Amino acid sequence: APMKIGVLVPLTGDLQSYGEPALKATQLAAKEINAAGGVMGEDVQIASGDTQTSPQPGVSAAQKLVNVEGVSGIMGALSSGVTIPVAQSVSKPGKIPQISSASTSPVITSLDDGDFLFRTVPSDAFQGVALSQITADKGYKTVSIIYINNDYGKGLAEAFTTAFEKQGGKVASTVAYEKGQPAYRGELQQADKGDPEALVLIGYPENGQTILRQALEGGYFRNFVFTDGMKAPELVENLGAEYLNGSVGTVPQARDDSPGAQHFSTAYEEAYGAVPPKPYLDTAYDAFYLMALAAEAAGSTDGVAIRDHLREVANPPGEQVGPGEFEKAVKLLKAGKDIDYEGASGSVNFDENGDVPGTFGEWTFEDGKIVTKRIFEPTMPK
Amino acid sequence: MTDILQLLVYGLVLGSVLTMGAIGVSMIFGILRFAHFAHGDFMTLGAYLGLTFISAFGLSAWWALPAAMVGMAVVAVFIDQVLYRRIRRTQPVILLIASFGMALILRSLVQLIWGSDNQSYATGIQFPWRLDWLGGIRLKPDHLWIVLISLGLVMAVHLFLTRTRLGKAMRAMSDNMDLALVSGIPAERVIMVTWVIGGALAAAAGVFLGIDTRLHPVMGWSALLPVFAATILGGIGRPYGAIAGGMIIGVSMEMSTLIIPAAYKPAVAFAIMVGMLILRPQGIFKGTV
Amino acid sequence: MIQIDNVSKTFGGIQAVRGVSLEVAEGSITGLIGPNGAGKSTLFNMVAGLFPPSEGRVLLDGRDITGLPPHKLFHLGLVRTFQIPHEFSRMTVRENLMVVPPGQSGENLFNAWLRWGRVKQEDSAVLDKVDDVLDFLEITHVADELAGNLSGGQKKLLDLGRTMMTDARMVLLDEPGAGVNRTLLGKIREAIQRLNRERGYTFCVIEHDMDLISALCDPVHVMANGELIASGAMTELRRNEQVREAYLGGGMSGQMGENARPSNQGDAS
Amino acid sequence: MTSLLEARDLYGGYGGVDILQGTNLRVEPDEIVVIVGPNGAGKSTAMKAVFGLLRIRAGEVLYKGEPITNAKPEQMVKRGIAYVPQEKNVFPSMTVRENLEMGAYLMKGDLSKRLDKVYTLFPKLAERRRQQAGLMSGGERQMVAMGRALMIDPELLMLDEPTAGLSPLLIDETFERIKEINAQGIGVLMVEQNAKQALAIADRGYVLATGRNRHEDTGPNLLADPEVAEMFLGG
Amino acid sequence: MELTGIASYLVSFLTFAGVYAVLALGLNMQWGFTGQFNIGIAGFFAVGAYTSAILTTPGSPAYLGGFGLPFLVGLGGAVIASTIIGVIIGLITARLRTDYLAIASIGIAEMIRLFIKNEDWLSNGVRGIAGIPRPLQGTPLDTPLGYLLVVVVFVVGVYFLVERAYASPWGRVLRAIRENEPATAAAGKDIANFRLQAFVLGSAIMGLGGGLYAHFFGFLSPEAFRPLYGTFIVWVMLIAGGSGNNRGAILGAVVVWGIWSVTELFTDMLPAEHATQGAALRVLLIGVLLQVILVLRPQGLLPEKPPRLIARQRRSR
Ligand SMILES: Nc1ncnc2c1ncn2[C@@H]1O[C@H](COP(=O)(O)OP(=O)(O)OP(=O)(O)O)[C@@H](O)[C@H]1O
Ligand SMILES: Nc1ncnc2c1ncn2[C@@H]1O[C@H](COP(=O)(O)OP(=O)(O)OP(=O)(O)O)[C@@H](O)[C@H]1O
Ligand SMILES: [Mg+2]
Ligand SMILES: [Mg+2]
Repeated sequence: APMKIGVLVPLTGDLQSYGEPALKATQLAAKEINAAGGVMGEDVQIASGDTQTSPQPGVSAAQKLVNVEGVSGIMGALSSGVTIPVAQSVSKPGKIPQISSASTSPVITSLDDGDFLFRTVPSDAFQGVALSQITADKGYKTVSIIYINNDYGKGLAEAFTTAFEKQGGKVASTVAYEKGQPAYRGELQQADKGDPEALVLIGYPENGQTILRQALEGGYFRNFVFTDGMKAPELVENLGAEYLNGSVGTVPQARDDSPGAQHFSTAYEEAYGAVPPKPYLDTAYDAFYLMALAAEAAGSTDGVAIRDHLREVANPPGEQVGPGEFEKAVKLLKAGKDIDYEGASGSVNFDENGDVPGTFGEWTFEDGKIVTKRIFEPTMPK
Repeated sequence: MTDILQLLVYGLVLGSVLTMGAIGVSMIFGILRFAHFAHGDFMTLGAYLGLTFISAFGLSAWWALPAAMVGMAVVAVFIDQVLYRRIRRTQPVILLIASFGMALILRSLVQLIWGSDNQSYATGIQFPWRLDWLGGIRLKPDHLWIVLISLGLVMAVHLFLTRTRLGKAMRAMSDNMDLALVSGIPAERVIMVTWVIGGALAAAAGVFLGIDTRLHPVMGWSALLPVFAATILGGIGRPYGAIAGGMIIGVSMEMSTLIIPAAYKPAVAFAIMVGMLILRPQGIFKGTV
Repeated sequence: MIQIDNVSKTFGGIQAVRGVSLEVAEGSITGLIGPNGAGKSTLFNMVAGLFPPSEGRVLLDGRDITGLPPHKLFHLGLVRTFQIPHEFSRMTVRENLMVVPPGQSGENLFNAWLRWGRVKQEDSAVLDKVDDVLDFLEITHVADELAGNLSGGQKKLLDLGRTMMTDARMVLLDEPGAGVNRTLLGKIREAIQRLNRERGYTFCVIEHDMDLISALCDPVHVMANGELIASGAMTELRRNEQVREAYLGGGMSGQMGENARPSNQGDAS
Repeated sequence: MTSLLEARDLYGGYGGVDILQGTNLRVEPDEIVVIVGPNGAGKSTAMKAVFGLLRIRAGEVLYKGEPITNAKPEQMVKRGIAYVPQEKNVFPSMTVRENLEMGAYLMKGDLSKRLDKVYTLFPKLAERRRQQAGLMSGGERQMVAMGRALMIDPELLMLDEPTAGLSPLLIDETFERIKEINAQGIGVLMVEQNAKQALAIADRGYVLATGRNRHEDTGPNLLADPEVAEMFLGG
Repeated sequence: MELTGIASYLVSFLTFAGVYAVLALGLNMQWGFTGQFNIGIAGFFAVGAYTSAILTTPGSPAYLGGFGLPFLVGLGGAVIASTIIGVIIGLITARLRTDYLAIASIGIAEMIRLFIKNEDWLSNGVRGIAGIPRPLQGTPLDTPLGYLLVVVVFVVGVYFLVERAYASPWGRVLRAIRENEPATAAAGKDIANFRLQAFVLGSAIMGLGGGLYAHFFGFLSPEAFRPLYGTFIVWVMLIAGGSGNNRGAILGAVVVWGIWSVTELFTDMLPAEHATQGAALRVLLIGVLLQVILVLRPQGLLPEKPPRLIARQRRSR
């Protein structure tokens, strides 16, 4: 039977705007793999499931993918609040490998998942350090944090604070925000206390835009430091380029000069038009690719077999293969050689917890465009 | 002190938005006896209609406002005719659940038509005036307009309800629908007018919210619970109470961050509401008997 | 049995009852009449615990019951009907009556779960009683109807039926006759008399039908404008100028209404 | 001369079985017609059916010779028919005055004349014009209800138990008023349990039982009929 | 035991529906029987789920507990905790009228959710509690089917208790209260007491549902208890199924969750490029189907009918 991979992303609900590009990225991977002859000679198929950004329908959709669609592996989900219950009540008991492309919660590292849960995105613990680094590089000594009150926001805010204080910086105030509020001026007023030079805004554009607008209008802040969640072009469109110039942000990102990253962006552009500067596309692509490679290596679409071969194809040693090189990879595998996938998002080497280390990009707004300034590996300050 | 004044200003802006929603909820509850859960999505749709008028005809947001209000009034009447009218004679809770389904429908329509990303009416930021004579608080022209227009709309509704026969007929219907029929009150027309007002004000709330923040398919749904809180606070079925309710909820939500962690902000509206219900169950102004 | 001691009630600006004192003697059928809005129902509601009086006390068998809630009064043997029928709309007529009997062990959840047999048995006794009441009120044919679907008069009967479901000692009837067919009303009158005679129920009846009042009640109290203006046997009251003016109407005597239309007098009897 | 109102062979009910089983009613101009009968006979149902509040399944209703079967209540009011239901016949949270105004909703122009007329008929209402109707005593509500119906200056007044709960004085008065109203050329169709008094002022009466006409005669004749008296009027 | 794909999907589907059926039965007790308009189901649901999770997970320094206690103890704790919360809220809101109770209850539920979300010491806050054990661990029944059986046992048990309660004189008093409070009081019933009993019992059942949910999912975060999936869907189930009818509540849970899940199969037929629109279309379809049920069967699929008289058949008249 042809291999089927489930793609479990939010297509409705709060995070829907991340679901669509992630789904497209996996479709791109499938297209390329099939053009290269498919997995074990047959076209790999995608079955998509909508998590609605909530655990109950998320788990239900995952059940459907596994039991009705008969998928051999699941790519997803995006938010940790959905990824974890899916792992615990679907993947682990169903013995199906699951690779999340966006769940950055540190909880996942130590989760008892029977080794069926992987991710192609680094834990927030690392991004916090990266964030602190670029903040310090900008010369800010005192900043305030406003973060979205969920595991993502909280994890990053804590990791950042630890790192930034070690670096000699000062966090004037830390404010959690609830999503969906019509106004955030009270929060801003709180954050404004203690003369911060910049605002570290950890959140999503859905409400982040409101916060930005009200921060600017109210004269609370002019300088911002963002995380991956706020890397959204619509901010420029809606707020005006001049106000965002000079603000910086981090994002888990591969070195874009790497052949993998370049291949991905060209191929994506060809298929769907310009790559939206949103995070977690390349990670979704890689997750899908790895799943297919592992099946090819295992010579089977059985979940356990695929899981057992994931590290083999992802990690060194072995000959490096990258995006767009499926045919080559198959040949190598057929020849009994070991391979090491170097993905669009980086080297994607799974450790014993299924985590990947990572590199981060520093991005900034320049004349209404989001541009990547550099790609670096964060180092924890002493 | 300036802090407090500043937050008070913001609270009034938020309060205006909530008031626009709450008057509609209150009137619909008064006449049709159910909590209209699609009202938040009425606000959303109204805001997006405004967006369409802005981009299609190049109107400014303020001119799109009346257009959106008219559009939403039509939509509201349409929805009532195709759906609510058919189940009006059943229990109110059926209508409530139906309105909940309608909320889902509207939200997914907005998403299908306009997509799910953030949008806004105008690019750029409007910087506020600094009022030095008022402790240096900042006041944005948009905010001033929002509050003033809300006031105007509230006055209009007030005059309509107290001065016109149709307005009084609305109260009669909310009291005793059967007897209203028997008295020759054209019930269907009154209901239609209720939806016209409710829909138009919801659109105003949506457009105000859009001007003040951004457009998003769940923008209205998120504001629904505070709107209900405002309705309750003012006393169900009491449109004037809704004004006080809206302002109190708006101001206290904005001010709450002074004393409690911001993460608990949404609870403020509820806490006030629950406290209110326990101490004075009829609302500030006695709700209908 | 009941002693109303200088009771008053004000609603906002309206003084509905002003300093009324009266007594309902054990075993009597006491009437309470008076023009519309005189405060009769208000007085009843205070005795029955629907709301407390603004001033004054109510005693039952010498015990102060002022402000006790209705369910407690019920267990002291005090039951009432409502002027505007209060039926349980989406329950059948039969169920409406089955609710009433006190001390049903099935009203305790644990009995309902664990002692089903006993609950069943009790219910069947209740049912017998219900059937008797239904028969008596001539509404057996609608026993399985939802009470909300009854006609106006049927609802009044049902309300009355509820008071017959219990061993009350003191029954307050608020206009049992309004809207009830006169033939049936005659039977209700007999039932009241029988309950009074045979079971010793005490009644206090508000009613505007003078036929019923004069056939049934002694003594009768008259209220007007929130005050008690007269008390006594009906025959005396008919001669009381104040009562006639306030309530009975100018030329009335004997069978009500007939003097008002002398031309029809012959036909009516 | 055509009858003011004529209902022929009405069949209808509340969904399930027909409550009305071929009911016939007729009101001539200037007539007072009274319907009596046991509780649950279908009297109120017949009134509701005539007034368009209930679907008539078979049969027809004519008003001044024109068919009005199943017309909307609004139409009825416009044609000059006023109806006072048996239960829930006031707007509880509105004041007495507002209740009356609602009665005249379809009337254009100045209401004060009409209001005055009702106030003279029921002085108590003038006194209480600002009170909420829901807080009034049972009898007071009946007055409000009647007053509301009279606000349109009807040609046909349909009353469902107008004297239920009224004091004897007011019952007399009410019947007096009804006679007065009738004397002004308004036809009256009413359901009454105060059968003796009602039939006494009636031109004609119907006895209804289980949805069918059982007797029809002049008021005095029905009163005199021993069977009717025994079965329906309380002896 | 091996199950084919469809069968195991069905197993999981039914487990879901079963958990929701428990919630719907709890709501039926409050709304269907007594007329208490509780739209704060999510609050009791969450309290039950978290209590059971804290009691049964292995110890953690991050949050209160866990105590590593057995499954049944966890469920017992869930019931007790939600009972306690039910008593408190029931007493606070005792005097409130229907519509007011509704709004107060949703407010309280949101406050509970925010509390769970922000008080890390208790619930691990936004990070949630992971690794909640399934029952029957170490037995051959530690499978999805095994858990379905556990859920079914509880649904049947709750159904039995609730149905008995409904048919008993106790249930009769509740329905009387629903219809007319003053008259019920005049009939000697302590309405406040009965109302409280019904509210608390309903809350306890919801707490039980929460416990079953926690052990089914293995992971809890405050996100699961937002109003849409914590409260409204349960209302939709009860109303569509037939409020006042316990079988209706169960049927409603199955049908509505069915609609929620099965619509996905339809939109899957759209080409993959349109997946996003497909998802929105699906929500649209859910909304429309819901309206169709309401318009065609406003009393629900199984309308309330007065319970059969529990006593012997009355003599024929
Ligand atoms: N809740 C209330 N609020 C304000 N006024 C009230 C209230 N209840 C009764 N009243 C007023 O108190 C007065 C007495 O009312 P009550 O119902 O006791 O009269 P009644 O003697 O029973 O008259 P009827 O024979 O017409 O039933 C009336 O004028 C009524 O309007
Ligand atoms: N809304 C309703 N739904 C179903 N059945 C009803 C409804 N209203 C009345 N009925 C039934 O119709 C029959 C006739 O009722 P109707 O109200 O016409 O009686 P009525 O003659 O006016 O009696 P009464 O003198 O007691 O007012 C009764 O048996 C009653 O149960
Ligand atoms: Mg009275
Ligand atoms: Mg009748």
